[in-house]
Parts: sequence; structure tokens; C-alpha cells
Amino acid sequence: MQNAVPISWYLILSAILFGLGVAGFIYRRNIITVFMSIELMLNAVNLTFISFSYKLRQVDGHIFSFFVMVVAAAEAAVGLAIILTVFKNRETLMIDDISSMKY
Amino acid sequence: MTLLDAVIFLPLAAFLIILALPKENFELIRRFSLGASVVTFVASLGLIGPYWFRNPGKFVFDTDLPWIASPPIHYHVAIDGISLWLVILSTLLTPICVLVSWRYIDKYVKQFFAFLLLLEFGLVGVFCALDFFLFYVFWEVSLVPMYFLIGIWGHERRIYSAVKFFLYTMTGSVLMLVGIIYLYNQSGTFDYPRILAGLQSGSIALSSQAQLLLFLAFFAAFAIKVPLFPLHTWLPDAHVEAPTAGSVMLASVMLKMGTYGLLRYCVPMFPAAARDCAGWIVTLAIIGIIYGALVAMVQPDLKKLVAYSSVSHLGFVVLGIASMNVQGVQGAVYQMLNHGVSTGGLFLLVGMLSDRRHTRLIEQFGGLKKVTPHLVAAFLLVTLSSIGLPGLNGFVGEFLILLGSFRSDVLGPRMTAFAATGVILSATYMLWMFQRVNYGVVTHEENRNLPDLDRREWTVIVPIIAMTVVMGVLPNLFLKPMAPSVDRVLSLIHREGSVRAEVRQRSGAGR
Amino acid sequence: MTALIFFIFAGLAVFCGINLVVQTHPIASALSLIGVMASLAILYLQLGGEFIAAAQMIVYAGAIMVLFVFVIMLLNAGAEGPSREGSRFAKYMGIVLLAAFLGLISFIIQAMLPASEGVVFGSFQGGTAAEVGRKLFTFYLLPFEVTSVLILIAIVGAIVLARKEL
Amino acid sequence: MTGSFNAIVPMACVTAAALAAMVAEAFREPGERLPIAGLGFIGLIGAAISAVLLWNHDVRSFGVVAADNFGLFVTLVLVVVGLLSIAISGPTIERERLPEGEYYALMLFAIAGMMLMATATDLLIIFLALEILSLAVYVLTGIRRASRRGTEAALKYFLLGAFSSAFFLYGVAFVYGLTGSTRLDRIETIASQPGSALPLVAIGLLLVGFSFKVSAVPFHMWTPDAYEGAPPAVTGFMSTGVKAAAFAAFARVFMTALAPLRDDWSSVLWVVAAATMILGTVVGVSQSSVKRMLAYSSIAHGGYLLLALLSANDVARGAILFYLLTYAITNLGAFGVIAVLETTERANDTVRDYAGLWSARPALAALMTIFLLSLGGFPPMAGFIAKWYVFSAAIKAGYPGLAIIGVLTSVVSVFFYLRIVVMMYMRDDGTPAVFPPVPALAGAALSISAILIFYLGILPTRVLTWAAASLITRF
Amino acid sequence: MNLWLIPILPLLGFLINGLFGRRLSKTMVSLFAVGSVALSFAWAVKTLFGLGALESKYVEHYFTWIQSGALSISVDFAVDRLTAVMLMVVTGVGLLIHIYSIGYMAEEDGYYRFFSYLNLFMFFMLVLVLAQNFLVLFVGWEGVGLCSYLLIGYYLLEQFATDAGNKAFIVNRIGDFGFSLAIFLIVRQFGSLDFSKVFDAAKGMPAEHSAGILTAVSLLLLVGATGKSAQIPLYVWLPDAMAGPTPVSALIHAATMVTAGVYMMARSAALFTNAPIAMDTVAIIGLATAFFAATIGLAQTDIKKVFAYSTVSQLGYMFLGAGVGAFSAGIFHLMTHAFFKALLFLGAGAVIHGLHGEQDLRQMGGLFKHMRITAITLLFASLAISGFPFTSGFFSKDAILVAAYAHAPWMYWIGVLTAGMTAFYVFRAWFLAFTGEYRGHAHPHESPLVMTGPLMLLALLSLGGGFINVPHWLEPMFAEKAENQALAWLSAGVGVAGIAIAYVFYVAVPGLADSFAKSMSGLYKLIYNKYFVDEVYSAAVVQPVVKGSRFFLWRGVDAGLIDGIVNGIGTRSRGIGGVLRLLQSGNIRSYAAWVVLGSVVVLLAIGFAGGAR
Repeated sequence: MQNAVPISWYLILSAILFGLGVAGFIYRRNIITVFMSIELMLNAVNLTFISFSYKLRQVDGHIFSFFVMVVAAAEAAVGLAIILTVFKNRETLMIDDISSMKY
Repeated sequence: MTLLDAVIFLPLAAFLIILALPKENFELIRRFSLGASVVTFVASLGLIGPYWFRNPGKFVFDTDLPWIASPPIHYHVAIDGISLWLVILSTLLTPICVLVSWRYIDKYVKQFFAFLLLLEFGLVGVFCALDFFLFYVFWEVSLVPMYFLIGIWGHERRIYSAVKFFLYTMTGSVLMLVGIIYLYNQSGTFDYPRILAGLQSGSIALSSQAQLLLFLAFFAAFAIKVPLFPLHTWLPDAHVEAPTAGSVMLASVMLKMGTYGLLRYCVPMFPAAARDCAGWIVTLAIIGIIYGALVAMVQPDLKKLVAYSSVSHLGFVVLGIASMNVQGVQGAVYQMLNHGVSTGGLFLLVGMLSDRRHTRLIEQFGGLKKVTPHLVAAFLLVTLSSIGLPGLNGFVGEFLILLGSFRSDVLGPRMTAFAATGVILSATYMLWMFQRVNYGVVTHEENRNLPDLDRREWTVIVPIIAMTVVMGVLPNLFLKPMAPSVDRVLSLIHREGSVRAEVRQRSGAGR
Repeated sequence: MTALIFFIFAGLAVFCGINLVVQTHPIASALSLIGVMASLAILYLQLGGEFIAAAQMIVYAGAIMVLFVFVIMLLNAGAEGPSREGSRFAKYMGIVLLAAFLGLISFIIQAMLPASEGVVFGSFQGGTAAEVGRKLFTFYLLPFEVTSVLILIAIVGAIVLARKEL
Repeated sequence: MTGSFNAIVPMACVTAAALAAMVAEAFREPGERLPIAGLGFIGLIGAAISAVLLWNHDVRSFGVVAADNFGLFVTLVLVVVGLLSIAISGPTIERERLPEGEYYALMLFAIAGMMLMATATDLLIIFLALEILSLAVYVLTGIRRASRRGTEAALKYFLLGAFSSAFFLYGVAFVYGLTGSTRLDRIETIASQPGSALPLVAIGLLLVGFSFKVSAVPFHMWTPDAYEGAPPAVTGFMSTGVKAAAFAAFARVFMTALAPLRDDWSSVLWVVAAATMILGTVVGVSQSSVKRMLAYSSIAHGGYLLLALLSANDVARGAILFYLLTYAITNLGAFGVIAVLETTERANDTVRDYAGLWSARPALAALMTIFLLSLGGFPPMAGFIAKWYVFSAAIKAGYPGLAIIGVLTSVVSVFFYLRIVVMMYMRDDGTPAVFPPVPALAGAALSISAILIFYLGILPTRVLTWAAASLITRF
Repeated sequence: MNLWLIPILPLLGFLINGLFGRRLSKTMVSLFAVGSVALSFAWAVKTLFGLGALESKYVEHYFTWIQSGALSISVDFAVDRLTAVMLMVVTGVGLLIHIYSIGYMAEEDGYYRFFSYLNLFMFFMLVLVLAQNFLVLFVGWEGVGLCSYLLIGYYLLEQFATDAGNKAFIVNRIGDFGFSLAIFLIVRQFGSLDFSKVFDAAKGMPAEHSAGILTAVSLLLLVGATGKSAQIPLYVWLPDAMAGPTPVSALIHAATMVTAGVYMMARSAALFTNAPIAMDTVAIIGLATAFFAATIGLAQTDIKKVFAYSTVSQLGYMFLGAGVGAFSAGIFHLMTHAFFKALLFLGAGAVIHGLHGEQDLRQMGGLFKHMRITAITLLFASLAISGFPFTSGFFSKDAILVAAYAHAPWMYWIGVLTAGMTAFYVFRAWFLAFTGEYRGHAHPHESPLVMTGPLMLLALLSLGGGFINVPHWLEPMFAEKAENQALAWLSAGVGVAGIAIAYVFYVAVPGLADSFAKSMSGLYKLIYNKYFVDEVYSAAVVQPVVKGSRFFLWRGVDAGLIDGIVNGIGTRSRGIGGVLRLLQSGNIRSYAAWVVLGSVVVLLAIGFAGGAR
């Protein structure tokens, strides 16, 4: 197949998505969006795992990304709970407002 | 378990026991500390024995027990004729400090005396340790109680001074720590005699650059402790702010850790580097002598004056060590003791004055001779000893040091002449101070009814006076036991062929 | 065909990713994220990850994102207000760093796999539920059990933090 | 591939204790007091016993958990961390009326995760363990739900933690891609092939992930905020436990699997270690909150550990372990004092609040002094031996420059430890501060810590021998 | 022979009075003080008789004082002919002055203190004299300086007295600085400090080797001697030293201590004689001092100051003697000077005592009828110092001048001129005090016998002391020559002329002196103010040193520079810390940016380190 997409393109896609996640983390001001950016980064990592798995013809990568999903779920539960408590305390979700401790 | 171990650990035991004493019973605590320190002192006198009768010149009371298995760190202590006297100096001054603090310290009495004894433990340990690791431990152990003594019982700016003292000395000592570790990595041992033997035989091969760096690492620690110009500025602050006992221990014993370190470790281990640096060291020492004296002259504060005088006096000691010949080194050791006695005495007396008047400013005194004749008489004697009047202790040390430096190829006559101006200057500032404090008419009403020495203060000051006279008249009592050890150190210093032949001949003539 | 699918869904994923970053309303971002996930599921499928593609849709898009949306709704989070004083460092350095980071990673990937093979749909079929299950419960038994603890912690943690009374 | 289960017995004990704590809490009548902490003690002691029994047996389970001496030593350190943390948690739980069962359960879960992390020989397991302990600690950090600072700390810690986990995971993905495995032995095999193509990006990303967890500069930013906001017992717990676990894994990965590529990462680590030591101390100087100050001190201590890690010789392994142990005891002691001093009305957290502590609570002041001096590296406290060991390793490995930076920064750090000492002893003026009474359990824990500090400082031989014997097993 | 008893006895006196004097009655104090010196004198006499002609040195060894390497310094005492002279002078004159002091000090408080210091002085002086090596000599040397310091500052309520004490000690220290360097040089060169060893070695040195080193040693010793014996440029302390009680001025600052420099040079003659340059220097310094001090003495109005400058001047003579090689003449003059100068001071003391502390000549006059014994004894002393024929001064001074003539005639002429001035100002003082009308307000009275007795004894010695042929006695030690009767008479004549002029100025034509002074007011002022030397020293040395130390070294270098740097490091690092902590902005996004920054840096660095693998 001449026009097949090389595996590295998948990896670069994942890198782009990872970068977008990082950008979201840095540029978004809503905590929940920031948290979602992390999920985007994890997705990007998953794509990397799957791509490598394909290249290696192994199933292990799939299992790794499965674990990542589990971890993501757990993080989401805890993270959203933390966000809830923060919101209860401050009535805001703007990340710039959560900076009372500094220096 | 030798007598030396007992001398080292008695203060520690006393420290622990004091911690267990009830803190309200001041009298018990005081008496106990006095008793313990006196017992330690008496025990330490026993250490003279071997030096007096057989005088081996090598280390005696040698205890070498494994402490930490790997890396091989030993509890290795012993004394030779040099450390012997410094140990005795420490043990002598501790009971004196206990006595002088008897009434002055009225809060946290228990802790004060505990720290004092802990300090003694550290100081004695420093002078006995022959394992670098152990040495460093003692070195730092002595730092902490002194820090508290200054910081808790000191005067107005005590905190600044305590912290300054602590950081200054610690900066030096950590560099020494790096040096120690490096040396360990090269030699596989912390044992000082073994390292020395290795360096001597060449089995521990160090490049000359490494030697120089190691020398400087050790030197940094010791020079700060001495203190050598321009690293001295912690000293006036610490002295001024410390309580009397703290000042005394600091000046009399603690500064000697620096010079002792130079003499015991720094120079014998790296003689070539020492010789390379000798010019610089000597220059700094001489600057310190003159500078300390000049600055002392214009101090308005008694304690500060004495403190700067210490800078000057310790400059002499360094000079003696740097001259690397027998008179210089013996003089240096002797001057360490002298300075311990004289400056210790000065601090005691200044402490007594400031106890009475709650000020240390010279201008606040005047005319005391009429009010407190005995105190002033003692003051005079100690002052004279400090300015090196022949017949008193200071003279012998200064004489030997200057003689040594005069004959040394590093220094020579011209440098010595510079250094000797310190003798003139010391007379100037001490006598001027003495005049302003004691002579003339009483200018401040508060001074008119100051009490003279009481019994306790007599007890404190008499040993000092006795020592100044005995050490001045019979210096050989002290020089003879140390002589073989000094010779040993010198033979280490001059072990390499790099000494020019004529120089050796010249110093050989004097040996 | 494979290439086409890749380009369509890769493009969609990148678009949704960008949208996530650009949108100011969290719901929009959440929906974009779901879009990314869906696109990626297709790509997973293309790479032979049947099971993982399904899990992506069910677990990730289905469960996790629902949780997000739920919380957004619960907190009634609106669009971000006008930018307040935030971190200037982050604002200016961020884009530079990001570019540097991306460039580095891409360069390294290219350098690492200079002549990588093309992806052919169906050439790797180890990603079925059966394969995954077999390996998961033998070789990866311990990690699997460990995740149970992880989830337990998540539950306990969420309860501790979010429960009502006290 | 399952083999023996023995290697996971210690963490299983702790997990069981955690579950028991949860169950106990669930069945607790409102207002009833249960000795839940006791369950934790039992579990931890069980872990300790099993670890001791496993000593020298080099057991491994599932191919991914290695109960080698290195791991077991860290396990024991973690047991100590756990025991002390639980002991000093009492006052905070009492005062803040925290859910006791959940609190201890989370703490025990976190310890189990830490133990797993310390003994794992597979990057995936390390990642999972990392998540376990992180999630538990995030929750513990924010467990004072009503506290603005506590929740802010939890949020910061959580967001940044998750962010850096993603980096770490990305690194794992690259490692996997290049080696086809996440097992350290396999990675090492590949890494040691000449001209190995193990991607440097993988090393870099792993380094970032670990650096974040050990709060190395510039990945340390979360540390002061999280430490300040968390309850002091939790701060003590995470500054020691998380650090110990992370360092154990860090050391295991970099000193075995990636050791063949040492040339590639050593210079980076050099800079990171230097920056960490310097920044931790220098910024620590200008702090006024004790917790924050100790946070920066903890960053600096991380720097010393990095120095040992960088040295990567046989001395260094022992040094890391011994340092972790002494640091755990010392720092927990210090945070224990902080925890004891905190009241609902006053945080008693600024340096100034310590004025006159000596006259009010002499024993507490003495203990704090011991802890601080040990942190500063003063003989005959354990901290000195630890530091000395680290510098020894560094000099042996040919990093005298770093060692000098290390000793000098430790002087600077002494400056800020002394500020507290100064306040406690030397500033006696002003209104007498109100200090709460010391609970018996916490007091005992602190005293035992102090004794241990002296024990390790004066007679360290035994423990040093153990630490030195704890080589990371080659697979 | 137990030489040690000679110094130890006064030391015992010192200890007893010093420790218990406060509780003893004045009688007891005097008993111990004077008794100890008397015993010492007696023991000295007995010893000297026992030793006979002293053809060779008699040495007693006691113990090793300092043993350092090969250098061994022991405490030895020795007696030779030179020492014998000194012993007699010191103990004899000392005894007389002690006795005198009983009366003079009777009214002072701190009586015991005075006597204990005086006894201590005797101890150190005797140690100095008896010493058999340089270092023990140095002990005595500094010890007498100490006592001088203590006794000058005896009136310790007076600022100027204690100032003078400090000045004396410090200026002496400057001299001792040279002395100690000389000692070091001797040790380096000869390996010993023992007189016999050093001098034998020096004599045995070939001339071409010896000149340089011996010159250096001698010049350094000279520095010490100028300090102790108040020669240019270090004489400034002696006039001020008159702030002490008069017996002190007599004993220490006239008869004994200040002559120690001369003694020391005579003792080291073996070194000096082989160092011609040093000898010339000694002579020139001595001559210059003699001359300048005499000129200052012309215009002083304080009776003690007059005698003080005369002491400086006379010491200059002794230096001149030593410098021209006439050591025995120098010692001879030392002895006679001890007699007549002690007498002058004691007499002046009697006058002051009789006038209740008045020292200003302008407040005296016509005292002859009130205190005849004092006046007559003083007259004898004045004659002696003027070199009036057949008085003691005639013999000794002329011995020096004759020797000077043999060395260089111009020295002789200056010496003669000085002798004339000496006669003038001494008699000026005598005339002003005893003749004419009493100008003061006190009630003059004669002193008690305990004071006049010593005066009379000393008067006898001043008159007849010249017949003790010291040069002959010392001949075995110092080879000497030079006899010239004519020159002797000439200088005696000049002396008589000086007396005559004084008579004209102050008795025959009163008022002449004042108009003369007015006509040469510039010169007069210069002389009256002692050439402003103290002021110059103060402005050129003392003030710069003090101010420089205070403002430059202490405030500038110590507090400013060094502590500035140290504290600067402290504040700077705090400052750096303060800046670095600002990075910790509290904002999560910034933290994240840092993480990214770190990652990029790490990746780049690893990339570079790994050679972009």
C-alpha cells in the first residue's frame, strides 16, 4: 500500500493532541476545562500506546490504555469532588482566583 | 577505658544528670555543676602524668574503638603534649565559668549549666579526637551549646550575634567536612594517624592541586574559628553579646579550636600547600595583629575591646604556627594557653563590672580604683599579662612566637618587625582602657558604691592570677611536656625534600 | 482508504482539540472533548483496537464525560468572564514553550521512526476483547487488582470530599 | 507468571488494615469512639514484620513486584512514616472533626501504594502505584473541606499532579514503544545494547514525572502551596512518604533500567539537583510561615537526595535509603510539633508564633530543636550522618562541586531553621502565646522520633549496614 | 653567695605590703618596705665584700626559665665590677630614697601602695642589674617600666598623671620593640642570650662578618636604650613623668631606671665597640639630647620639669660617653648623677613638701631662711651638676668630655656649651627658689629629719663621690685612655660662668631675665613649649592613628566593608530569595508553564547530552 499512513503520523497526531491538552491547561481559566485538558492529554497518551501496540503487534498497549482509562475515571471522581469543595468554599471556578497561597 | 575517656565523658554524664534534676532547685543545680566540673578538672590533671615523667611525645591515653562499622569510623581519642594543655585549659575554665554564672544567671538555670557542661564535652572532645569524623562531630557539638548560651542568656543584640556566630563558623566547618570526606575517599579511613602515615609514605597520593584545595578547605574552617582577618567580624559581636561564661569559654577555649586545628591537622597533613600559602597566611595574621589592636583601641565597649584584642592575640598564634619552627610553634601553643588565661580573666573581670553596673561602656566607668581596689588590682594584673609583661604569662608566648617568626624563612625579620608593633599597640589600647575605667575621679554616681570582690569572685579570679604568674615564671613546666610533641609535628611539617637546605640548617640550629 | 479515514478523523480530533482550547464555555469544551474521543475511537479501531475503541466510547465518552457534564451543570458553570490578571508568565511563555515542546516531540518521533511502516487496517487483530481479557487476567493480574484499590480510593475520596453532612 | 505472592504481603497487610478501618467506620455508632488508629498500627506492624521476614530473600511476585532489600528498606521507612503520621494525626482529627475512619483508610491506602511503588519493577505498576498514593494524598490534602486553603491546596496539588502524571505516562508510552515492554529488566537489556535507540524523550519525560513527585526544581511549584494548605500531619506524611516512595522508584528506574544511559541524564540531573538545593534553601530563607519554610526545606532535602541519586554508586544507594529514613523521622517530628501546636483559633504557623514556646512548653521546644538541628545536619543527630553519607557518595562519584553547593546550602538552610529556634528560646517578650496541651500519643511519637534521631546519629552502624546492603537487585 | 636574696627581699616587701598593706599601720608598712631594701643593701654589701676584687665574673645559676629547642634561657644572676657599681647605686640610693619617702609620703593616702610599688621597682631594677642574659635583663627592663607606669600614675585621680603613666609605658614599649628585635637577632645569630656566650662569640667574629650584624644588633639595642633613657626621639615621656611623687622622680626617673639604657649599652659594650656606626649614632644622639634638653631646661618654670630636662640632658652625656667609647666614664657619670640628681629631686621634693605641693618656681623665692638644710644640700647638688671643681660631677662629666674630645673635638665643644647651660638653669632654679623674696602664699617649713637625713647623706656623696674612682675600677672591663687636665678645667670654667650668669640674671639684676626673654620671644616660646614636640607627635602620630582606627578601620573596614559584605550576603540571599519566591505566584497556570518549561529544558538538555540520538 503506497498511500498507507505511516505509524509515525499517528504518533505525531498524539503529540499534537498532547500539546493541545497542555495548551488548554495553560490557557483555559475554568477549572473544569483545565481538568478536561488533562483528559485530552491522557487520550493522546492512549493513542500513543495503541499506535505502538500496532507497531509491535502486541496487545499490551491496549491493556495499558485500558488502565489509563481506569485511572482517568478515578482521577475524574476525585478531581471533580475536589473541584466541588473548592467551589463550595469560593463560589468560583476561575482558576486565577484560586491563588491565595503564594510566594 | 582510660583516664582520658573519663575526662571526656564526665561532662556529658553531668549534662545528662542535670537534665534530670528538678529545675526549680537552683542551688542543687549550681552545686552539682560545680562539683562535676571540678571533678573533671582534677581528673584532667592526672593526664599530665605521663608527660611529666616519661614524656613520650607521642599520643597517650589512646582509645581506639570501632564506632560505625562502615564506613570505618572509630572512637579514637588520645592526647599528646599539645592537646594535653588545651584539655586542661578547658576543664579549668569550666568550673570558673560555673562560679561566675552562679548568681548572674537567674533564669533557665538548669539549662544554662547543662549547656555549659555540654560545651565542655564538645571542647574537650575536639582536642582529643583523632578520628576525623569524631573530630567533626565534637566540633559541631561544641557549636550548639555556645549558640544557645549566646542566644538565650546574652544581651540586647544576642540573636543577631548568635546567628552570625553560628553561620559563620558553620560555613567554615562544612567546607572542612567536604575536605574530610574527600580525604576519606582517597584513603579509606578517617583515622588521623593513619591518614598522616599514608600521606607521609605517599600511599595516599594527592596531586599538589588536590593538596592545596584540601588545605584550603580545612583552613577555611580553622581560620574562621581563629578568627583570622578578615573573617573575624563574628567574634566581637558574639563576645559582646554573650554572657560572661559564654565570652570566657568562647575566647579562652573555642578560638583555640581553630589554631589547634591548624597545628594538628592543616599544616602537618599538607605541608607543601601550607608552605605555598604561608605568605598569605602570615600577611593576614599580621594584618590581624595590627588591625585588631588598632580597632580595639577605639572601642567604646569593654567587651568589644577585649574581643578585638583577641583578634590581635590570635594573630600572634597563627604567626607562630606559620613560622614552622620549634620556637614559633611552642610559642603558639603557649600563647593559646596564655590567651585562654588572660583574655578569659579579662572577660571575667569585665563581666563582674557589667554585673555591677549593667553596662559595658568604658565611659560609664572611671575612678574604680578607689571604689573597688581589689577588683582593680586583679584587673591590672590580668591587663599586664595580656599586654605581655615579662614575668607574666603573655610575655613568654609572644617572645617565642616572635623569635620563631624572626628565624623563620617564611617570615623573617621584616615581617616580624611588623608583627612586633602589635606589642606596642596592645600596651596602648589596654592601658588606655585601664586608665579610663579605673583611674581618675568617679564620674558616675552609680559607681560610687559598687561592691568589691566577694568570696565567690575571689575564688574565680585567684586561679587566673595564679596561672598568669606561674606561667610567666615557670613556663618550662608547660613547655617541657609539649616539646617532644611539637618536635613530632615539626618533623611532619618538614618531612618533604622541598624545604631548602639552608633553611633546614638554620631551623635545625635552633632545635 | 485507510489514509482517508486517518486524515478525516485526525483532522476532526485536532479540530475538536483546538475547539476545546478555544471555547470559553465549559460545555462546549466538554462536547469538543467528546468529539476528540470519538475520533480517536475510530483511529483505535483502525489500529486494531476493537476492545479499546469500545471502551473509549463507553467508559470515556460515556461515563467520564457524563460525569464532567454533570458537574458542569451542577455548578452551573458559565462562560469564562473577561480575562483577569492571571499569570503573565504562563500567557507569554506558554505558547513558546508549547511550540518548543511540540517541535521537540515531533522531531524525536521522526528521528525515532524514520521509515515506519504504513498502517493497514486489519493487519493487527490482537486487540479483541478476548485477547485483551486473556492477557489482562493472567499477565496483568496484579495491575488489574491494583486498579480495584485505586477505584476504591476514588470512591472513598469522592465521598469524603463531597458528602453532605458534617 | 504469578509465582509467589509473598512480595506483596506487606502492602496487603496495610491494605487490609485500610479496609478494616473503613468497615469499622461504617459500623461505628454516631458518637462512638473506636480505636481505628490501632487498626492502622496493627496493619503497619504486620507489614513491618513481613518485610523483616522477607529480608534477604529477594522474593518477587507477578514478575513486577520485587521484595528485594532496597524495596523492603523503603517499605520499613514507609512503615515508620505511617506509624508516626497516624500518631500525630490525632490532634488534627480531633480538632477538625475529620472523618476518622476514612482519614486513616486513605492514609493506609496511600502507604500501600507507596510500598507498591517502592517495590515495583514495572513502569505500569509504578504508574498505578503513583496514582494510588497520589489520589489518596490529594483527598487527604483537601480533607478539611471547609478550609479555603486546604481545598485550594488540594486543587493545586491535584491539577498539577494529574498534569505531570500525563507527562510521566507519555514517557512510559515511549518506553513501551521502543522496548515493547514496561519491565525494568527488559528496558535495561535494551538500553545497554550499544547504540541503543531508547528514546531520549522517554528518559526526559520520566524524569519530569519523577521530578514532579520529588518536587525538584522547576517542578516544585506545587509543593509549598500544597504543604501549607494541608493539615500538618498530612503535610508531614506527604513530605516524607510520597518523597520516599517516589525516590525509591526514581532510584530504581534510573539506577538500574536507565543506568546504561547515565551519560545522557547525569548532566541534566546535575543542574536539577543544584537548582533544587539552591532554590529550596534560598527561598526558604524568606518565608514567614513555618509550614512553608519546611516545604522549601523539603525541596532542598530533595536536592540532597537527587545528589545521591546522581552519584549512583554503591555508597549512593545506602545514602538514599538512610537519608529517606532519617528525613522521614525528622520531618515528621517537626510537622508533628506543628500539628500539636495548631489550634482552631490560631494556626500558630508563622515563625513569630513560636516566640516563647520554650518557657511555655519546654519539652516541645526541645524536641523541635532536635528536629530542626537534625534537618540542618548537625551531629550527633541522624540528619548529620545522612547528609554526610550523601556528600560522601557525591564526592566519591566525582561531584565535589555539587557537594560544596550542598554543604553551603545546608548552611543557609540552618539559617532558617535557626529562626524558629531563635523564636522559641530567645524571644520571650510579648504576650504569652497560648499553646494547646500535647496529646499522649503524639507526645510519645515525638519523643520516640527524637530518640531515634539520636540513635541513628550516634549509633548508626546497624542501620547503615542494612542500608548499604540494600542493593537494588539486578534482574 | 645567694645573690637572689638581693632582689627577692624587696619583692617580699612588695608582697607583704601589696597583699596586706591595707590592714597594716603606716609604721609597719614603712618597716617592711624600708627594712627589706635595707636588708637588700646590706646583703649586697656583704656579697660584694665576700667576692672581693671581682677579677672575673661571678655567676649563680638558678633554674631554666624557657627551654625551646636548642634555645635555653635560664635565670642566672651574675656579679662583675660593672654590676657591683650598679648594685651599690641602686640599693644605696634606693635605700636613702625609701627613707626619705617615709616623711614625704606621710600624708598621702595609699601609703602602702606607694611603698609596695617602690619595693617592686627595687626588685625589677635589681633583676635588671644582676641579669646574666638579655632576656632576664629584659624582664627587669620591662618590670621597671611597669613600676614607673604605676608610680607616675600614682595620683590616679589626676588625669595628667595617669596620662603621663600611659605615655611613659607606651613610649618605652616602642623602645622595647627595638630591644626585642635585637634579642631575636642575637638569638638568630648566636643561638643564645647568655651574656658571656654572646659577647665571646661577638669578640671572636671576624670583623668582615661582624660589622653588619653587630651594627644591626647595636642599633636595635640603642632603640631600646633611647626609650628607657629618654633620648631623642623617645625622650618625651620623661618630663611628663614628673607627675609622679617626687621620690619616684628621684629614684626612678633620675637615679636608677632611666640609666638602665646606659647600663645596658655598657653591658653590651662588646657588641657596640665592634659596630662603629652604631657607636657614632649613640654619641650623636646623646649629644643632641644633651644639648636640646638643656635648652628646654633654660625656660621651664616648674622646678621638677627643670630637673627632668636636666636629667634628659645628663643622660645624653652618658650616651655621649658610651658613644665615644668611654663606657667607664659613662658609668661613672651614671653614679655621680644618681647622687646629685637624686639629691636635686629630693631637695625639690623637700621644697614642694614644705610648700604644700607648690612646684612653680615663680611662686617660690627666699626660701633659704625657711629651709636651710634643704637649701644648702641643694646648693651642693647644683654645684655638682654644674661640674664645679672637685665635686662629683666635675670628675665624671669631664671624663666624658675629655673622651669626646679625643673622639671628635666638635662634640667636646657642644658638650661644654651644654655644661654651661646646665649650670645656668640649675642655678636659675636655685636662685629663684631660695633667694630674693618669697612670692607664694603657703607657709614654708623645713622637712623632718627622716627627709633631711637622706638629703645630707646624698649631699656628701655629691660632693665627694667623684673621688670614688669608678673608671679605674672598671678598667679591666673597658679598656680606656684619655686624660686631659686642661680640657677638664676649661669645661669647669664654663660651668662656673653659667652659674655666674644665672646669678646676674636672677639675683643681681632681677628683671633682666624677663626682658631678655621678651627680646627673644619667638625663641623663648619655642623653648618654653619644648619645641612643640609633643604637639607634633600628637598631630602626626597619635591623632591619625586613633582617628584612622576609629573612622577608617572600625567604622569603615570592620563595620562597613567586612560586615557589609557578610550581612550583604545575608540580605542579598534573602533578597534573591525574595525575588525567587515571587516566581511562586500562586497561580496554577504559571506552575504548569514552569512544568512545561522544565520539560522542554530537560528534553533539550538530554537531546544535547545524548548527541541527538
